[in-house]
Amino acid sequence: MPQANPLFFDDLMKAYSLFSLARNAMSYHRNWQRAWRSPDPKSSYDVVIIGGGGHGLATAYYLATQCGISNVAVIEKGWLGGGNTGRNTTIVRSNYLLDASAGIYEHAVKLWEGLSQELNYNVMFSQRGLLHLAHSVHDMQEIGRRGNAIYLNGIDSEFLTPAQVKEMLPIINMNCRYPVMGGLLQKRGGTARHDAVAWGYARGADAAGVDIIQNCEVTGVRVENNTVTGVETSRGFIGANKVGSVAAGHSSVIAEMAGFKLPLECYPLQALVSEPIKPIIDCVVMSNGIHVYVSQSDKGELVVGSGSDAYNSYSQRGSFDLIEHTVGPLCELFPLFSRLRMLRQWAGIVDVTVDRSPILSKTPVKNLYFNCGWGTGGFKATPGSGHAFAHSIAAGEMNNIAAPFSIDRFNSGALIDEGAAAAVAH
Amino acid sequence: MFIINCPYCGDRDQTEFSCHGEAHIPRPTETAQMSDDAWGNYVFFRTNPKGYHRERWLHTHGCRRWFNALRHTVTDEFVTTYKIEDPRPPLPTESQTSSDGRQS
Amino acid sequence: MANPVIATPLNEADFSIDGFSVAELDYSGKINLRADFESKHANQSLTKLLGIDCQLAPNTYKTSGDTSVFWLGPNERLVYTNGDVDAMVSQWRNKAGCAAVDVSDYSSVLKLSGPKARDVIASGTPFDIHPEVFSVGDCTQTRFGNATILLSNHSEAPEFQIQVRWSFAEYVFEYIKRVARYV
Amino acid sequence: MSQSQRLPDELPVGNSIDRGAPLTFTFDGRQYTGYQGDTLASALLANGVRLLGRSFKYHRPRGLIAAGSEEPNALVQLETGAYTEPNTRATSIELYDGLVAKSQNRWPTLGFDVGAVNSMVARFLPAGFYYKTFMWPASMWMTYEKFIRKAAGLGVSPVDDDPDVYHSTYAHCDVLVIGGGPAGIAAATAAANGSARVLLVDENNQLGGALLGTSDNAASLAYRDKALQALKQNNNVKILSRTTVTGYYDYNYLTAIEKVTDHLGPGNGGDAPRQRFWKIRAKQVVIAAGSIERPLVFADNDRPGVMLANAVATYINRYGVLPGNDVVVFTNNDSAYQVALDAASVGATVTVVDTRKNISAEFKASLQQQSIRLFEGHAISSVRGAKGIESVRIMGLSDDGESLHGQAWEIVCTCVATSGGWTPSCHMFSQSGGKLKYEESIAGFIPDTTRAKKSCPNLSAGSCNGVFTTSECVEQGADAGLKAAAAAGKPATSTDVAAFAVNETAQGAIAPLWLVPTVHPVGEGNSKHFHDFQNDVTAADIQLAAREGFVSVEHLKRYTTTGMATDQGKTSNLNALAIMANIQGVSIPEVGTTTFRPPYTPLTFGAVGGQESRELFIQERKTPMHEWHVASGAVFEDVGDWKRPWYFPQTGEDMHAAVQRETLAVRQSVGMLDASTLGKIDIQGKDAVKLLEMVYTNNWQKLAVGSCRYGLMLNEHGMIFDDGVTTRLGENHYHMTTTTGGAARVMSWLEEWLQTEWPEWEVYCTSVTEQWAVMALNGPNARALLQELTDIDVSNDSFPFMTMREGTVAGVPARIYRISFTGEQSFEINVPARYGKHLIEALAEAGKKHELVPYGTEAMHILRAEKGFIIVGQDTDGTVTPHDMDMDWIVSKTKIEYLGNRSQQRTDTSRDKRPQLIGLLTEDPTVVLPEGAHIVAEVHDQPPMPTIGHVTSSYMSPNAGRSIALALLQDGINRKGDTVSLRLMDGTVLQALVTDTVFVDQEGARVRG
Ligand SMILES: Cc1cc2nc3c(=O)[nH]c(=O)nc-3n(C[C@H](O)[C@H](O)[C@H](O)COP(=O)(O)OP(=O)(O)OC[C@H]3O[C@@H](n4cnc5c(N)ncnc54)[C@H](O)[C@@H]3O)c2cc1C
Ligand SMILES: NC(=O)c1ccc[n+]([C@@H]2O[C@H](COP(=O)([O-])OP(=O)(O)OC[C@H]3O[C@@H](n4cnc5c(N)ncnc54)[C@H](O)[C@@H]3O)[C@@H](O)[C@H]2O)c1
Ligand SMILES: Cc1cc2nc3c(=O)[nH]c(=O)nc-3n(C[C@H](O)[C@H](O)[C@H](O)COP(=O)(O)O)c2cc1C
Ligand SMILES: [Zn+2]
Repeated sequence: MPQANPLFFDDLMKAYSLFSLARNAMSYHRNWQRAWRSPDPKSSYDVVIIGGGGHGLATAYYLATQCGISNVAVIEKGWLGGGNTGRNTTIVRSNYLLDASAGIYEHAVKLWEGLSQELNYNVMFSQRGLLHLAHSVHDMQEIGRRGNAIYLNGIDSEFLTPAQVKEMLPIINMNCRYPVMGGLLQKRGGTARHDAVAWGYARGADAAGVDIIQNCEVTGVRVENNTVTGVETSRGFIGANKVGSVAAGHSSVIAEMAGFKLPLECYPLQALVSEPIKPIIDCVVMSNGIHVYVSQSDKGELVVGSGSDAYNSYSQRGSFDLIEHTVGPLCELFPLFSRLRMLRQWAGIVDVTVDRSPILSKTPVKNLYFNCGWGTGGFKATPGSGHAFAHSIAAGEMNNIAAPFSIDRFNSGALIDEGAAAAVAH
Repeated sequence: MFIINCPYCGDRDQTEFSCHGEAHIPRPTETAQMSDDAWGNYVFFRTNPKGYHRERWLHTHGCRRWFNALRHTVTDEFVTTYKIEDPRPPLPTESQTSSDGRQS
Repeated sequence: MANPVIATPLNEADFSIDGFSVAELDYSGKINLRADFESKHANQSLTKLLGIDCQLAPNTYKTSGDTSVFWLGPNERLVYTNGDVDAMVSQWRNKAGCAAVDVSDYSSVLKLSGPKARDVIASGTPFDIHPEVFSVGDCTQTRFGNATILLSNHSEAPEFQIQVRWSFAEYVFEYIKRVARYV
Repeated sequence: MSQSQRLPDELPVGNSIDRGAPLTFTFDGRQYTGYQGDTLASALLANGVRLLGRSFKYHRPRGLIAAGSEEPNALVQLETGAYTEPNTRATSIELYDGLVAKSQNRWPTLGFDVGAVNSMVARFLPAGFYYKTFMWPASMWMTYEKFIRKAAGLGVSPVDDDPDVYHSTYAHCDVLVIGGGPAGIAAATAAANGSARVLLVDENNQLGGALLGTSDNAASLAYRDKALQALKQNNNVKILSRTTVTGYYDYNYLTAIEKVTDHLGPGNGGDAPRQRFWKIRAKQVVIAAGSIERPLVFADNDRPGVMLANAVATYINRYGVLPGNDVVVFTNNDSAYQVALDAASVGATVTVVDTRKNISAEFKASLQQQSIRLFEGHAISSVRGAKGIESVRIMGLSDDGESLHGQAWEIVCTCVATSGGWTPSCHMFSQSGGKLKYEESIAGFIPDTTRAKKSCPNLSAGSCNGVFTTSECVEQGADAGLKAAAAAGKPATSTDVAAFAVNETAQGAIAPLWLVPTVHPVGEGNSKHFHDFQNDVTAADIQLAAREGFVSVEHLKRYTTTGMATDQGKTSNLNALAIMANIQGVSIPEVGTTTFRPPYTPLTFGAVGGQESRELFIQERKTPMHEWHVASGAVFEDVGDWKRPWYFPQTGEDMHAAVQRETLAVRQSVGMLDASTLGKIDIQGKDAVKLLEMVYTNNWQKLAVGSCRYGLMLNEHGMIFDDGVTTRLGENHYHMTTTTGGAARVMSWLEEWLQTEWPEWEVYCTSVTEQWAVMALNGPNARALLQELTDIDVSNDSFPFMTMREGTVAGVPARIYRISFTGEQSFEINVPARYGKHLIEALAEAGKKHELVPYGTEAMHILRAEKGFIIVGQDTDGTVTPHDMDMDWIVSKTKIEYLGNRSQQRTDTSRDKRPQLIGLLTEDPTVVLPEGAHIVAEVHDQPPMPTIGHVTSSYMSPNAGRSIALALLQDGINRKGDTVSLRLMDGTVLQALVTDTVFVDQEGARVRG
């Protein structure tokens, strides 16, 4: 692996390394550069990306570094990474059932595997393993089917017996309300540092010439002759040859500006962390039967989540019963956590499609592309989604990884129904 | 945690209810004549507004009646609830909206 | 053949602790009634049949003799009776626009009494049972833990009844026993 | 060990401790004594223990900063074994006899901690350093990470299950008062003057709030006692102490945690729960949560002995402990003057260093009286001492506060009491959705009541609202109490609230000084200016964040982790914002605050779960026959919440043997299955058949009374979502059955359509799932057995397949449905649930001579698979249509509208070659395909291999005499007769023949026989 990507970081002092850290320490860190500039928007760009979350920033990064389009702006209404990218439980995996899903999520995991080096930014991608628990005959059938499908798609996948589950997770209560009957392990799955992903892509995109414009809200999409010509923003009109909307929880709002509806709705999705403790759980554990998932961050908090609230909301807060129904299961599966304490709870706005698969698609408006619908589980896809979307925008056609995720599937019936078929989110 | 006013039972805790999504989407009658797009639109596409939303709720642990509600999706505040057969209440005017139009 | 033994979900279990007791009531007949109770016709026939006016204020019940009628919804009532359920059901069902279903076995009915009863109930239900808002003669369907219950207030003593479907009866009973020790 | 810092009994201090009740406790293996009423913190301080922990990142020695729940430093590992509890604030632990605590995050000992090398290389570890390194070689990250993880974290998790129990409960009130200080007591008193139901909550073990820590407070405490006495006598009032309001959610739903028995020590709570979790619904809330003092951010301000000024006063006055004999009070406002006087009055040598000039003559005089030295316009420039403060150096401060000048004075001290002003506790107001405004005069944010959320009506009163004298606090509290009661519809007529008399100096005119300069520019030299103690965040980190563009307050927080520790920045947030504002040259409100989120203080997981743990976690639903199954040795399967008999092993049998035996017996003699869990819905009304026509795919108009019909339900996507048999009981009366898992879903589906789409139809649906206990008798001997017990003629002629009869069975009323899920002669006997136990006992008894065998769900699954009957949710997955299931026969060709109809015609749904249900017979009849195994288009050595289908059901079928399977295969219906390959994960390749889905009794004779 190269020390730093010479494409952007010509100056060795700008590149991050042990060396630059040591050098900068000598000057009391006075010489570090801004991670990204804060430019004023130009009057127009080749491509405008709406939304400075991980997916939007990754899209811009790959447009600039791989597609030869660096005259790009990312327009973010708040602070970059402040959407779901900054509030998710950071689970990364590619063990999806259906071929189209496996295609895009595995594409992402392969990119994750070299991402810190590619970006010259440590995103702390930790392939500590991800374990799905099976608590019923039905769960066993589900992991049986999915485990095989994943394996045959060339993705790592292992079944664990109850004894192997216990060995991997000695603290688990095998005899919980729905006893653990087995597990499905993806060793290459794990977690990554959410903020670092946004910041790393932002820094990389910026170095490649992308303008990242924060605190600038898109308030309108200008369409002429059914073709997009730019976006109205809180800082004025910004022209664009092509526009990519990567606004996650706000996708319907952007779609409405462009005059159409999307096959998705927004819900609050909550998560919580415990106080930090010394390492106690070394893999990511997901249980659909007991309804909780948990991992431990490098800082030591248990990062815990469960299902989403079931009403439309843009409020970034959910209702407390969800927390009760997350903490209860946590203690059922890991009774020893009962004396630990919850430190903070929060919520994001997730954009959920009926089939629980994302949308990467052309739209009724020419040159306006949408990347959304990642719902409760798109963090893991960040690099793959950005990569596929960038190449598709550049080509003007969805590439073969993105193509199955078109909006048209909701009319033709060609759903990619991970929700119905596998019922596993995140 | 909302308090929801069941039009039959009065104010109740949110956990007695379940939400069933956007209201006032009548099932088309002559479905055979519909295009795939029109049908798909009925089944899957939703307004999902950032603002006032008319939606269906069920008093699950109570009288088991469905009813409609008008709620703001940013403040999460209910403007009103109404029986299925009642006409749609108008949207509140600007001055009546909550002071908290906070951005998310 | 042995005489058929009537079983209730909890075999009429009971439990007492200082300041609180709970017991499952004996089997009794129950009928779920559906009608447009606003309509005079429907209401009159029912009143004749039961001897109670079924036009109840929402979330209240009435008792007369050994028959009680509970409001469950605008067009739904629940009758407790010691009469001939089969006969009543078939008689009622034949009235146009009405439905009657024998639900005698659907649920278990628990009686809770003693000064701690309110705190026990408050441990599982988000519904406010303060006498000021839930008085004798009131009933409501609500949630107790994970169970849907029909809760009714029978005496200022206090005394409450909880009706819960058969398969949740053990859960609710154990729940009550557990919290009775904590309140 | 003597309590060297405990003040003598003669002094009028120590109002909270009982010197007559000494307690012994252990910290880091050493025994100490304290008194009843102490906190662990006050007791340690009394014993002269100043070093209590090590910081998160640099492992710097740390001591107490505060006396309340805002404490960032003094976290200990409380107790051992199953009772151990990490990260517990010493300031919130009430001392009990035998308490055992240990310091955390140090190795091998607190005094000598190897991790402290981090402090030496601190320069290389600025904010976010880990993002910049540990990247090479890429393969090493997982190794680096191990070390990083080990170094991080604080205390250790218990490894045993929690021996304690918890209780959670709901509460309702008209007025909830958060905080039991002067403002809160006044609010509660005022609100309770009418008929309002009032709940007064305070996290302390006694009410009084800040008054408890003030000197000369006997009069105010007496007044407090009187007020509380009155409140306690009021039946409408409930007072909860040791209870922290942790969260404020929509519509005035608040959560609180009560420490019920924690203060008694582990295992001493008897039957009482350890903690109680309150879920409160309040009509109105009065927030009287007080305020929190801020430290001044000066060089090496984290040395043990540097404390908040009011904490010093609290230790002296409340606990009778003098934190240090030589005290330097370092302040930028008036409130610390009283602390100086308090310390001096109990014998400390005190020096006051005020950053301001022109101190009033009055103050000067009172200091002089106690021989307290005063340095005006001065600041601490550096400190000496490592594991405890030994002296401070002070210098003159420039008027702009940016630099130091003049002579340096070295002042020996063991305690620095610092006050940077007071931060109103706006957590609750913010959590409720309210917005804050910056108030220059107090240099802090206060609630902007004009921007409160409508659905969360509340009022703030007292010092959380920015007023700092007791009389104003009481006044505001009383006013808020009255207003809240009125708003809740229970107006109080008058208040009976008199002001407390206390000895106090309010904050006065504050001269904000957010960052105390040193001789070096901040961030250079070796000293560190901490604002977030627990997460080790310094002013230099903020400078770096600003330099690198992390200027948004949210980026600042995340990049430096300021405010993210277990104290959530209670003492640090404002300092951090202000430092950032200064760097950027903007105002503090322009920087803004981060989001306040619950919980206010960390919340025990076990308490949130409350009693709904273990057996009460999720109900185990049981049928009326459950006891019989248990007595008969059943092994149970969880199906949804239900416990269903899976199989009934006889002595020596494993699962396979039992299941094979049961499966055979059903086709050879007779078996009985408890089918009570199937969903059952009674449907009545003149439009009932219209409903059936809409929800099922087939026709229902012509079904005769007394007859049964199978139906499939689709959702509007056109996909199968449930199935079952519906019987016509009367003219307008039907009995519908659903799958066990689908019962609630189907009921709700019917009701939703009826109530919202077809309200004019006269149809009533009633769930009768539990009304009926159901035994399915299956097998050639079923009829003979049943005939013995029933008065119904069960001969084939008078009771044909797919009909229903009413009569008695075993002397009890019954409905018998002649329907079958096994393809055998079958009768499903429904009796009122009260007779379920009776029925199964009668059947078992009478069944002996008919070789009756009870069977469970596993045998049932095999039996139905032998007949190719699908299980919704196993052979279907929400993506299959009736056509995919090869069930075109059940889809009406004549009906125009039914739910899901239109979706069938969509291009993808109507295309051919979709996965379709077929049978599979392995080449080797003894090999049972694993469920979930995939059929591949081509076999390769290694994946990827394109797949064309998968096995949905697979069993060893004793009746077919071989293994059988059902599978979904692309274009399967056209591929019968083909051989396909299945590739397993262990490399095995199996061949199987694609067949029809019926493996036994193709003609279907048995079921009608
Ligand atoms: C609690 C929680 C837990 C989760 N857990 C996981 C998990 O474990 N694993 C996983 O893979 N996924 C998880 N997810 C999902 C994941 O977080 C998201 O799918 C993913 O982060 C989406 O990234 P994004 O870049 O598309 O969206 P975001 O990060 O939300 O970015 C969208 C951006 O668009 C901006 N924007 C919106 N409207 C406008 C406008 N009009 N003008 C300008 N900008 C605008 C927003 O401010 C935002 O910054 C979780 C989500 C939540 C909420
Ligand atoms: N000298 C000064 O400048 C100065 C500054 C501030 C306050 N004060 C004094 O402090 C007192 C303030 O009175 P007050 O009543 O406003 O506040 P207080 O601090 O006396 O009481 C607040 C109480 O609320 C409790 N509390 C806070 N958050 C809570 C929560 N989430 N759940 C449960 N309890 C919670 C605290 O433990 C405390 O007991 C006055 O006497 C005032 O003079 C003085
Ligand atoms: C993986 C992960 C770990 C987190 N760890 C902490 C933590 O240790 N301390 C903390 O205060 N917040 C933590 N948070 C929560 C954030 O403080 C914050 O609540 C979240 O990013 C949502 O933003 P908001 O609360 O500002 O809306 C964490 C968030 C995530 C996604
Ligand atoms: Zn209701």
